[in-house]
Amino acid sequence: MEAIFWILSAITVLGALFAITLRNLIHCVLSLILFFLGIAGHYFLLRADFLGAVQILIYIGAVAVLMLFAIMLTRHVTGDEGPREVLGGKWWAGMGTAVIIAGLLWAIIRKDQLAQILPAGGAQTSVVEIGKALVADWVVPFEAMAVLLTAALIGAVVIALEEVIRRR
Amino acid sequence: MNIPLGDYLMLSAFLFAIGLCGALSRKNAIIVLMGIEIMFNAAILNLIVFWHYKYFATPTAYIFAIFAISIAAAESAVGLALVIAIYRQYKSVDVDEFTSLKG
Amino acid sequence: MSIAIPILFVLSVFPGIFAYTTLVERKALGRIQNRIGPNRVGRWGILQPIADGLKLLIKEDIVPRRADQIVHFLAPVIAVIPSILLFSVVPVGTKLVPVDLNIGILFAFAVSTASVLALFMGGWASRNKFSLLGAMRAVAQVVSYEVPMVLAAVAVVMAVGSLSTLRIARAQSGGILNITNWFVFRPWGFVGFVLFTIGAMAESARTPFDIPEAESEIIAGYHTEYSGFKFALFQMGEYLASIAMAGITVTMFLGGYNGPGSGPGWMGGLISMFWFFIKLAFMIVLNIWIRGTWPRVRVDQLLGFAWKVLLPMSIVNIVAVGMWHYLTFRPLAWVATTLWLVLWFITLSKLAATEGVAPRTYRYAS
Amino acid sequence: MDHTEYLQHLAQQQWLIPFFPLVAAAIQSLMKRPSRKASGALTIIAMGLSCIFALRAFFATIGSGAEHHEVERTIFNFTWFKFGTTSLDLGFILDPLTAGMAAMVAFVGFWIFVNATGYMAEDENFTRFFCFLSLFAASMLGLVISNNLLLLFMCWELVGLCSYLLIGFWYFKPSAAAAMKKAFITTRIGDVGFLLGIVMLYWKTGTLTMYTHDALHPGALEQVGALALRNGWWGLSTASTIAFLLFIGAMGKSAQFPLHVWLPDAMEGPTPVSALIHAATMVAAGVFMVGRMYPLFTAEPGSWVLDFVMWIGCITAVFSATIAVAQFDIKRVLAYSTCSQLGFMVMGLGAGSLVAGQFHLLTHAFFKALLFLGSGCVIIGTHHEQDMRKMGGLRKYMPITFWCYLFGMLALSGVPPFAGFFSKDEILLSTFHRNKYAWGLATFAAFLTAFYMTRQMYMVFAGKWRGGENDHGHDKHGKHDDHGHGQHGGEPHEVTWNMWLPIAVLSLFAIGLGFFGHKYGEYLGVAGAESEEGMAVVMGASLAVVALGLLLGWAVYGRKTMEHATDEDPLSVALGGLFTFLNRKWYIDELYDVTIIRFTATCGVFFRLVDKLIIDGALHAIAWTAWGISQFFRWIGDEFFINGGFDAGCESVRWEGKEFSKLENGRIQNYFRVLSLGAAVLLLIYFFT
Repeated sequence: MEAIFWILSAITVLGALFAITLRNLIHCVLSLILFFLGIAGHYFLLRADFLGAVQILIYIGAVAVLMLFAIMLTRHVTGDEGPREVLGGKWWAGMGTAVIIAGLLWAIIRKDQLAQILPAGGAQTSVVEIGKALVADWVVPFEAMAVLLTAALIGAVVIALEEVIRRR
Repeated sequence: MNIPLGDYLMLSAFLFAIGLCGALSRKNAIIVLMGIEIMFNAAILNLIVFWHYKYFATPTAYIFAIFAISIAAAESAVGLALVIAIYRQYKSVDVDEFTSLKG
Repeated sequence: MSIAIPILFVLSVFPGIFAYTTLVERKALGRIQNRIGPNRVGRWGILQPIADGLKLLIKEDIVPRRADQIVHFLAPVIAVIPSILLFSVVPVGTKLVPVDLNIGILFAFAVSTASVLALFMGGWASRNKFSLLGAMRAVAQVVSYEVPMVLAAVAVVMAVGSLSTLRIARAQSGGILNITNWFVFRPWGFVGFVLFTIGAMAESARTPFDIPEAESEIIAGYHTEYSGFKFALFQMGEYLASIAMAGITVTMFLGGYNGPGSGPGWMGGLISMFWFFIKLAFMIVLNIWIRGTWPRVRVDQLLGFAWKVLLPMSIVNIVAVGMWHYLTFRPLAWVATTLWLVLWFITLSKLAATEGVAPRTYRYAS
Repeated sequence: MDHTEYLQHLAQQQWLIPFFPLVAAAIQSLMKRPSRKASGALTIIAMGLSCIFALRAFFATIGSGAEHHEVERTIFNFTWFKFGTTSLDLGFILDPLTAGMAAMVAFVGFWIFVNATGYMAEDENFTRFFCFLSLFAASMLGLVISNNLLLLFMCWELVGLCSYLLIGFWYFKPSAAAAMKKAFITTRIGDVGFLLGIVMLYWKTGTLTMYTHDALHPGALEQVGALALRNGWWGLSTASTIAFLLFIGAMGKSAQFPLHVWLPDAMEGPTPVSALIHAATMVAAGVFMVGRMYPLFTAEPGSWVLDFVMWIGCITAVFSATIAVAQFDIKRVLAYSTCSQLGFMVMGLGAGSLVAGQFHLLTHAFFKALLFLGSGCVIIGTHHEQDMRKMGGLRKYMPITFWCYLFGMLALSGVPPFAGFFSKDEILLSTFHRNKYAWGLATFAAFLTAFYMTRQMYMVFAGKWRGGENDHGHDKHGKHDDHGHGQHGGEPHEVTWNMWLPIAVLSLFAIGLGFFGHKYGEYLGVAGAESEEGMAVVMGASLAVVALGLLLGWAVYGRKTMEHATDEDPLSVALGGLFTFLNRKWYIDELYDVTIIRFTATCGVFFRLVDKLIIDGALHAIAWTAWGISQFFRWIGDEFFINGGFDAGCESVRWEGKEFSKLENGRIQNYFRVLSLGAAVLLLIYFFT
């Protein structure tokens, strides 16, 4: 199990690193997908099967594909290299901040001695329970989520279709 | 499984930092969005880790994670639509060039 | 032992089925087009798949010079993996279930989603405009058709109360000769079956939904620049996905392994495998038949059909399952759900028909 | 099934009353191709159904109250949804107050809808109109039946929304668009108070359900005893504080001074809308809400809240009546009269008589709806003419309308056998007991009411038809608007049956409803609380002023009717500048312009100045100080060295300003970076604590 954890962690971290450092945008998205896969693997390892499947379905099936489309729609020539200058003007500021935050989180985790805690164990939450909780106790957030997704859907369509509306 | 909680938290902290770094220093708006997605995922991973280690029998954290994933998906859909709209306007996706709100 | 047999079975039997599906397809298409089809290698061309395989293995592997080498190499490999993973949740017989995941159906959809990546990677890495066009078409198509497909499956999941494919198959046992409880013999099940079959066909990019590789428009779509064994892998992935989808269709709607004589014992287990493969063969032949006899749809029609007809219909179907669940008096449930579905079908076809046949309008490319 | 069970059953089915109009609205909003007949029929059938249910509930409650001489209140509560452990309850109530109000709203609404099919017959957006109208009726009925402040507030806001949509129904007219905004914003000001009241009630009692009939979890109104003992704000008990806040909401909705300004402008909407919303039901919502929450108002004896309510009502009554005297638009007269009558109701409530206020609400709804629909008939009959100076002699052309209008006018003026007399008299009586000055003012308002209604009758129906004259040039009033018909010169004509039938039916109620005043008191279960003392004085005085008003009206307008549309109003001749003052509505709108709106604008200017003084000023101050000091040092001879140093200081200040303004560079990543740095600082703090 430990071995699986370390392999998955390596995949995840490398995927994330490549996603933000590679020059070619398509390669970035592909390594982002690797990262998503790694996270899904972690979910399976943590016995959150349902969430793992949802992760693959939503992130790889929808979000990554959306990103691919966005890249395709925002490039003049397909498949050429990205902008000549990959990093923004203040990249050192971003990296510095990220390093500081990582270091601090690391320190806090050390300090709070979270390392000693081991899994609680017990019966797994079944999909049926999740479904029941979703439509019984959490029905209002659930409906709010439905409204949010509908709004996002309509909003995204409207924003992206702007040109057509203007043309009419 | 005998992986201590701390290892998982480290992992998600590093992933978060990587995502933050990407969101802060890349020029391309899509990569910035990708960085934000990485941060989202790190946070959700944290949720699930705590669920697994402490609240395994209750579905609350799980449902929270599902909501977080849905919100992240909605966010990225709208964000990418905005990127496309902005691209039409500026013919560029370089975040350094979007300075209409300059004070 | 317990898990090794099913895995070996999946890895040995289904590629064989793939090989002979290609033969059957060529023969059947030949008949439909009034010609004979392959008949040279072995009697009735029975060794043709082996010859094909050998030929593709020893053929030169050509990679375009400006192609993205790594991605170009990875794409066909990735194309095959999800297709094989799909088989892991298909219960082949009462004694032969590869993995009984409690999220089986969801897993299947998650995995089949991933196949779109391979198409995109292949198309994009080739540095060929036809490849890229094919890839984009494939992505749009798969993403669009996945939604009604998942919703059609939700109907079944609602009726059974479980995501596990094994539980779904078990829920369809019993009745007269183990037949009458198949979900296809319910109003919502029938509609779901049609929706799911269409969705599956589009998802695996088969005619009439094969615009990602439409020869007359974009040569061969995303695998234009592939040859040799990589091409074979692409074909294999595509066929395996199609067969696996047929298997899932069988499990969800056509009663899975259930049939006269199937049961829990060894004998019953063998009979159940027999029935499963009979149904699988039926689905495969249905696919081939449709491929041979239907014209290809246009890309805008394709997407319009998914969003304007299939999607509303699958949502309506979910409501029908709800009605079925709550109307415990069966004759009433039959009448009510049938009426509901038929009325919506008529409405939707009217609404979709009002647009008529019009010349295509271009939104982004003009 | 015994009676209690039957009532329980009915309370459970209260939701059916608003249900039908709601469904009608939903269907019409989805209708693909607008069909006049289908839409009209659907609306009227839905309203008829809900009317049947409302009447059923009404008759069921009649039997109960009279026997026991106490309020029989049946409730039905249910859980709407749960957040984790907190649950939100909703509920319906069935008691005489609700049943009577619901029956009135549904019944009057039904006839208004029938009339509207005639009034709107030629409008393009027939379906949209009836959709909004149905939605309005549904939300009003929902407001009436709710046993929960949350549900009540939701319906309250829906009513506001519908009124916004309907006032601006002809949104292409700039005046209508302005009126809709005005109505919405003005009532919203009141709603802030209402919402504050609701929040405070929830804070203090932990529930928004009014009645639960459960000793363990008492409803909000069942805890008023406890609330009255706790200290609130402004020297009031908690109960009175909440009551005061709620009343602010009622002031907005029921158009009480000083939030009345929206109601007259709301006459920009189609006339059935005016009848339904701005006479019969919506404005009644405020009064009804006060009646519903009445236990809170009366919980603390001797608080100033009731006095406040009474005086606001009194001021509104007199104030609006004076304005109504000098208006020329037929609907505006009625609008100000509505304001004034609402003032009466509020005054009655403030004087401590729930029955008086609520009964006047009911009778007023009938005859005011009648008058508005009648004015609608007149407007249609005269081809969309609203200016009374261009009418006249319509009695000859529109006999049915004339007689119905006459009954409505007599009822409103408070002539004895008609409905208005009894209900207004009760209010005056209870005011008389409470405060003699308020009573005197109210009696004056009653006099004005009789006078301006007589004026209207003579101007519209008596004399000769003045509409045929040329209508250019002398349009002092500026209210001239035609709806593109271009047939102003046409002869007036009687309206079709679907327009006069409703007013005929309503006029029956305007005649007869007054006799049930005493019965209504019993019905509400608070009969006998009124003392009969002073009855003779009050009745005598009101009879006298009504007679005086009618006589004066006859004297000014009846003896010699106007000959031409351009003639000056006889009253205007008599009163001169005062008339203009009244015609311009006491310049209240102008007052608001120069006070509140100007104030807001001034605030803007002020803050800009602050900006200049503090931001720029700081920099200037530094520079000037530096300059001053350097002058000082130069003066003592150390010119070069120190001066140069301070120059550098000034330079550095300027440089810093420039650098800091760079922070606001519109680059999202920069903001993000700062945000992350802030997060890092927070983490650092967390780490060291």
